[in-house]
Amino acid sequence: MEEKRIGVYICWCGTNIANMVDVEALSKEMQSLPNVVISKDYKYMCSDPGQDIIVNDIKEYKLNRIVVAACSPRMHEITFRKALETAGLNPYMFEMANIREHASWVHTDRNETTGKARDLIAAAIARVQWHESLEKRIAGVNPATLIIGGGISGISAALEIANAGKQVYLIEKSGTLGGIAAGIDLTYPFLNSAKQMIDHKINTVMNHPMISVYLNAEVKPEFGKKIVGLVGNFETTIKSNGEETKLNFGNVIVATGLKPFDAQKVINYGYGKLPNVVTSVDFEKILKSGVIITRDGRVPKDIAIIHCVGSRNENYNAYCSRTCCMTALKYVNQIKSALPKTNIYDIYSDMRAFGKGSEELYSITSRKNMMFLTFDHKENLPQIKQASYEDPFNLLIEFKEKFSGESIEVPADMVILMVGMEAHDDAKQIAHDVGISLCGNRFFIERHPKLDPVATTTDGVYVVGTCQSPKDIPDSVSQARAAAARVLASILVGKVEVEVTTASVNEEVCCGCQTCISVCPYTAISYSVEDKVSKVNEILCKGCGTCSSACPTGAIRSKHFTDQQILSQIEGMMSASKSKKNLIEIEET
Amino acid sequence: MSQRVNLDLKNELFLYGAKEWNQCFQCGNCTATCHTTENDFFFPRKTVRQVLMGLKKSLQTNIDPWLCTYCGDCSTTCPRDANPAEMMMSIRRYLISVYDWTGISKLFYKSKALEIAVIFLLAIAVMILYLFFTTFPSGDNSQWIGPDGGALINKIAPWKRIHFGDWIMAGILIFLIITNVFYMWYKIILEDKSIKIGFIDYFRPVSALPKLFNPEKKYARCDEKKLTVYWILHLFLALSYATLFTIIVFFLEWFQTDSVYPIFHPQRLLGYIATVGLFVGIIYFYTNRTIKNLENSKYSHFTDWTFLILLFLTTLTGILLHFFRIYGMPQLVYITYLIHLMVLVPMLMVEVPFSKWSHMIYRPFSLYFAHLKKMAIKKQKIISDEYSQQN
Amino acid sequence: MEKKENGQKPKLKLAVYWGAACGGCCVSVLDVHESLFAVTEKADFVFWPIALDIKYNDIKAMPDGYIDVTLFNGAVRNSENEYMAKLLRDKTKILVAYGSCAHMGGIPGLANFFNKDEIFNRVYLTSETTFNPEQTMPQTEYEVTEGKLHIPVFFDDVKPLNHVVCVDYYLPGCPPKTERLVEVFMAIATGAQLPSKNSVIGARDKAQCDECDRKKTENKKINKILRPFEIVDDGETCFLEQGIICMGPATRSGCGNRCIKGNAPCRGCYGPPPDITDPGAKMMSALGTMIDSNDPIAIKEIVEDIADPAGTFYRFSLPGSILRRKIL
Amino acid sequence: MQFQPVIVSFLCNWCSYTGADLAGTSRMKYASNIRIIRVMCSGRIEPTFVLTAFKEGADGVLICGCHPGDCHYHEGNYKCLRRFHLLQKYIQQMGIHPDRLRLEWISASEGKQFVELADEITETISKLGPARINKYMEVAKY
Repeated sequence: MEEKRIGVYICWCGTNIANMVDVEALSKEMQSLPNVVISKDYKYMCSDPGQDIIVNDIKEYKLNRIVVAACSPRMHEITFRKALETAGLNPYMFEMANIREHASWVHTDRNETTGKARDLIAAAIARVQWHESLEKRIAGVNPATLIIGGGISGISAALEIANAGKQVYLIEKSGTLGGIAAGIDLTYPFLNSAKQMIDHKINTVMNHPMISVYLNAEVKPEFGKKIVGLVGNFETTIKSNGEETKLNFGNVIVATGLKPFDAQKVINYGYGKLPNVVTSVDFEKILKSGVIITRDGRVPKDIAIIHCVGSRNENYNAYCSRTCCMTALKYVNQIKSALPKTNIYDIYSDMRAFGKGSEELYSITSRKNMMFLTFDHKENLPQIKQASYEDPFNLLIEFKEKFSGESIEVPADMVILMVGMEAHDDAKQIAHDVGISLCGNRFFIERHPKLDPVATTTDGVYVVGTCQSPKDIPDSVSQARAAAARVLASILVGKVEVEVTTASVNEEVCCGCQTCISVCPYTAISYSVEDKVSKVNEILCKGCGTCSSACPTGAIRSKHFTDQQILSQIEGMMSASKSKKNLIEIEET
Repeated sequence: MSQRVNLDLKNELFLYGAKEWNQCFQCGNCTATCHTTENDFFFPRKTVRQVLMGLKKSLQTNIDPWLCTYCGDCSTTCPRDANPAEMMMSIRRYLISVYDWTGISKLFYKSKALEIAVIFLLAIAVMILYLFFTTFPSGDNSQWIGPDGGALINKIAPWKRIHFGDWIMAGILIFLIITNVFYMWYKIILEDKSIKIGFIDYFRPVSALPKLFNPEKKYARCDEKKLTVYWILHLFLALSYATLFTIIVFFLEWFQTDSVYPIFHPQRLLGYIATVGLFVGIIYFYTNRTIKNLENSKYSHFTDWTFLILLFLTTLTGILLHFFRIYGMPQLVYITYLIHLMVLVPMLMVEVPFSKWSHMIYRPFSLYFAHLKKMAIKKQKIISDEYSQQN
Repeated sequence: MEKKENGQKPKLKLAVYWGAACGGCCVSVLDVHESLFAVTEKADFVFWPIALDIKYNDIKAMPDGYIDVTLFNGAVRNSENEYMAKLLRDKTKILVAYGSCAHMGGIPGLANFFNKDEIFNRVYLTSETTFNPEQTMPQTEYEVTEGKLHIPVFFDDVKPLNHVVCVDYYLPGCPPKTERLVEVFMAIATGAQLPSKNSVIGARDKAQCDECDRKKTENKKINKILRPFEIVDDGETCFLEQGIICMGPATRSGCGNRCIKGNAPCRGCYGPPPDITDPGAKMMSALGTMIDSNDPIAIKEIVEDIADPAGTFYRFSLPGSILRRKIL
Repeated sequence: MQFQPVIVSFLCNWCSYTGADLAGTSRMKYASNIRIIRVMCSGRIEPTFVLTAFKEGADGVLICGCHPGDCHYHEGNYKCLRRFHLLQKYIQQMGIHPDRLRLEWISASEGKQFVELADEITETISKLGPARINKYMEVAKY
């Protein structure tokens, strides 16, 4: 066992950490810990000069283990590992103490925070003692890509990849491509026909040599899980129109799209009971049919549009669906051009006109002869009633107008409910199948809300379009193409680093009790009868470590998260806070 | 009781001058900048909203437009150029037509032609009466000229006869005005079920009367410094107008004399000051409306012009008449007097009850009513507070 | 037998001592049967309370490191055990913690669920069979005509040997399998290469299952935890798969599956395989994974079937485990 | 100076640790008693860790994983759940108050929930007072 020489580096992160943590004092203090050769603090460790400090010290002081106390490892672990590599040290001889997200940013008392930071750093130092160098493993990337969902996002991504000459498997649950966008008549803000746009794309996809489309397709579960493998080498079996096909692919793009909010949930609006209350989805159909008439075949004299149906309301969905406002204005324009005499009442909460051409659309529409009314989207929503027989109109909407405070009634022959977007009911299942996670609103979580909105926490799986968050067509398309670019890039590189922190079996100790086998979600562990021991397939293993904690003999070690490492992390952590703690208890007793 | 929205109201208001009605997105900027806004009066925003939503009832019982001084700050600061100030002006025109139970004013506002036609008809009617009741100074001039060189105007058009006509006209006008004001009171006070005003309450604001009857004062609060000039001139004009009106309607005998008094005689002096007041006012407002330098003169409804023009002509003929008289030119006196009446009468008959002029009555009364309302609201507050304190 | 040639080689000096023990370990030493001759040929017993009459002072008189090998069995329960442990440590070259009690505390270690007072109270006052009207309690000092009597101090908790002295080797088992003892002894006697200090000898690194010839599959799903008497064991399926808690997977082999061959689940007297500090914790972890439910309530119910987890998973290892005693 | 408990918490990398990070990036504030140790999955957490934490002087131990069904590794959190109940029973037998060991689900988006949890737990354990387990456990090292 070679001598352990640890270098400790504490980051100020400008003032982010230094304000709440006495960085200098800590770096002095850490100097005294066992095996710590050098301990420094610096304004920005992640900056190039910061990394250079580490690189040089490794060379100068022959350091073989590095601890950096800075931000979250989810942020910069990779950065510093690279630094270690450049210095010729194995990247896994590194441990990070998160004293920003978990200390300086979340606490208010400087002493306490410093104390906590001390514990965390001490823990990291104690842990890094037991780190071992792990060798990178490289796997090839299968150039094919699986795209789940044949909506506008899926199609766009498919074409992007296929046009680059790479195979695409496009699977669609329904019988046709195009998704929601195909059901739209005109698109806002420029009122172009969606049909022209989509049909063309669909045809290209259907006839594209590099795209194989599977309609009415579903993925068949294997070992309870539908898509097995990992970035670069996934595999699955899909069932399309009865026949099964086995697919191998390197990347997955999830473009499962959205589900319109079920307006029946809002009782006030009587959708489903009152025939002339229609959702935006229904109205698109009416528009496509070419003639705007009520269910009872009359030309509507008054049309009311109600916004935020199922959106921005705790009882339904708290979030904003982003597209409804502009769609409503689109309707106003379409109705006005079809039936100039018809009165239009736009009952909204806030007009959200972001994005190119939208504000313009709003101001143009607001000049039209129509009425904007506001309602409180949180409580006492409008009440839609059947009008009495003598009334010349069909429906009556009663509510308290927010701006004027007047309680008013709006006559209408037809009411259009602008329903919001929801995640699919089987979103959770899909997430499970491809191994990604859902946010509170059951949309898929991207890797980073700002810096990485396309990738997910599972390498090789990308989310695009409305399954990630409510979006309009341009946003969906650009996200889809961004994903395509990412996929092509990974194909171009041709190889991926495979999870190194896998589990491994110490066959000297393994007694073959086979407890571990059924534990593994990736079927990476198998029992070899001749050796009478379990063996781990390191390609399939994703390193969750559940097996090693299930192993009663301690034969399975999950690399980089060994018992030894974690236990000493705990001990290190406590030993730092012990002294303080005892003192307190003495005071008490 | 919930009111039904109505898209047509704003289209109707279009005829009264409102244009950019659909621009407003209720940011409330106007209310923020408005100097007249008080706790219980959120205007112009509230009023604009009523128009947009077509809440006829609320609008007709709304008093706010009358409290607006048209300083124009709201329009200059409106982010959507919805021009609330002009909206308020239009609503005032609308309200004038609402308060006018005869419905004539509505017709006038809606059709230029009709108004002009009526004006001409009245003019002709006046001419006929005039020709019938007066005598043309024919033959020897000397018999038409008095000892001190002035034309014997009472020989041409005896003041008694004119005065008689005046009284008839005044009678009609006063009747119309009073009935309209009553209708206004009905709309603003009675139809507003939210407040209760006891008989005695009507006499409480007497203390505040001077304040009430000088709406002009409010201009002082506006940012636009020009407006101080504006309201001084407007006040001058208004007073001059009032003076001359009273003189000719009630003291014609004293005013229309054969003998020419020295220049500093109150009759002449008063006449001159008033005339100057009118003249300066007219010119000032005319130029304003043409060069549109002030917010409140940017937009002119044709009724604004008719009033100005008629007033101008009246004044002009008045002046000529005066000089022809004192310099003893009976024939010219005869003719100018005729023209003078032919302009004056239609002006009064059309403008006073049915159009622009009537704001001279409604403004003060609105302030009075507003004061009553405020008091009533305060009273209710006190009561409700006590109530809530009790339990 | 070729050892005979080097007759001049001095005989090993052998000592066996018992702390808090049942005596089974000593008996297991006696169980060497014939091979006793092979032993005595190479060694003299210099100290063995149950077999020879030798006084503590004789040991005291010995020079340090005089004894070659001491087999210390039993846990450390009182001052006398501790004193002797320290004394023997000084006098011995190779101190072997012999048997589960010395290794990890063993059965006596279960006393760590109580403290001295509770135990005395139970033993001298409240137990059903006690008749103690004067409520006499053991005293550490007692005056008699001959003089002052000293009785060892009873500690609050039981300690394994390595909590009071430095131990060279551990020879686990309750009792250790005699064959193992002989092997170890012979190894020492013949001066064969011994494993690194502080390690377990006389047992294999692999766990029980490796030797266990019951049928084991990956299908270790437990819907109900049973105790051996609750089912008829088919004698061939893995106990765990039958829902019986068997410490086998977390226990070194070397005993030759004594219990399992006797159709009783392993209780873990041989202690954990290398790299494991706490067999009980490991076994809990493993067993937890086997529970076949994702519903908290159902899981609770299944867990409730384990009447006494601590006693089950730490039957032989409580004092040597992470939480070495109950917090009172 | 009143008693400041030390609470060792094991967070899974994908949900809970990210959630805790979110709390940080959104500058929410909570009691500084939580000491976070990152593991890839709550399924990796074994009794040994928890017991060691107690032995080393932790006044409480918090385990956080993804919500049931959301586990990044599909089932790990269930494994954790099962072990947890067994462990709960054991530590109670060893005289440790059940409230000192907690298992909670925190998703990547639940920074706020994590903050509330941290404060709530700190309060609970402060009420319980110091665990003093390490006192009992001290033994001479030979």
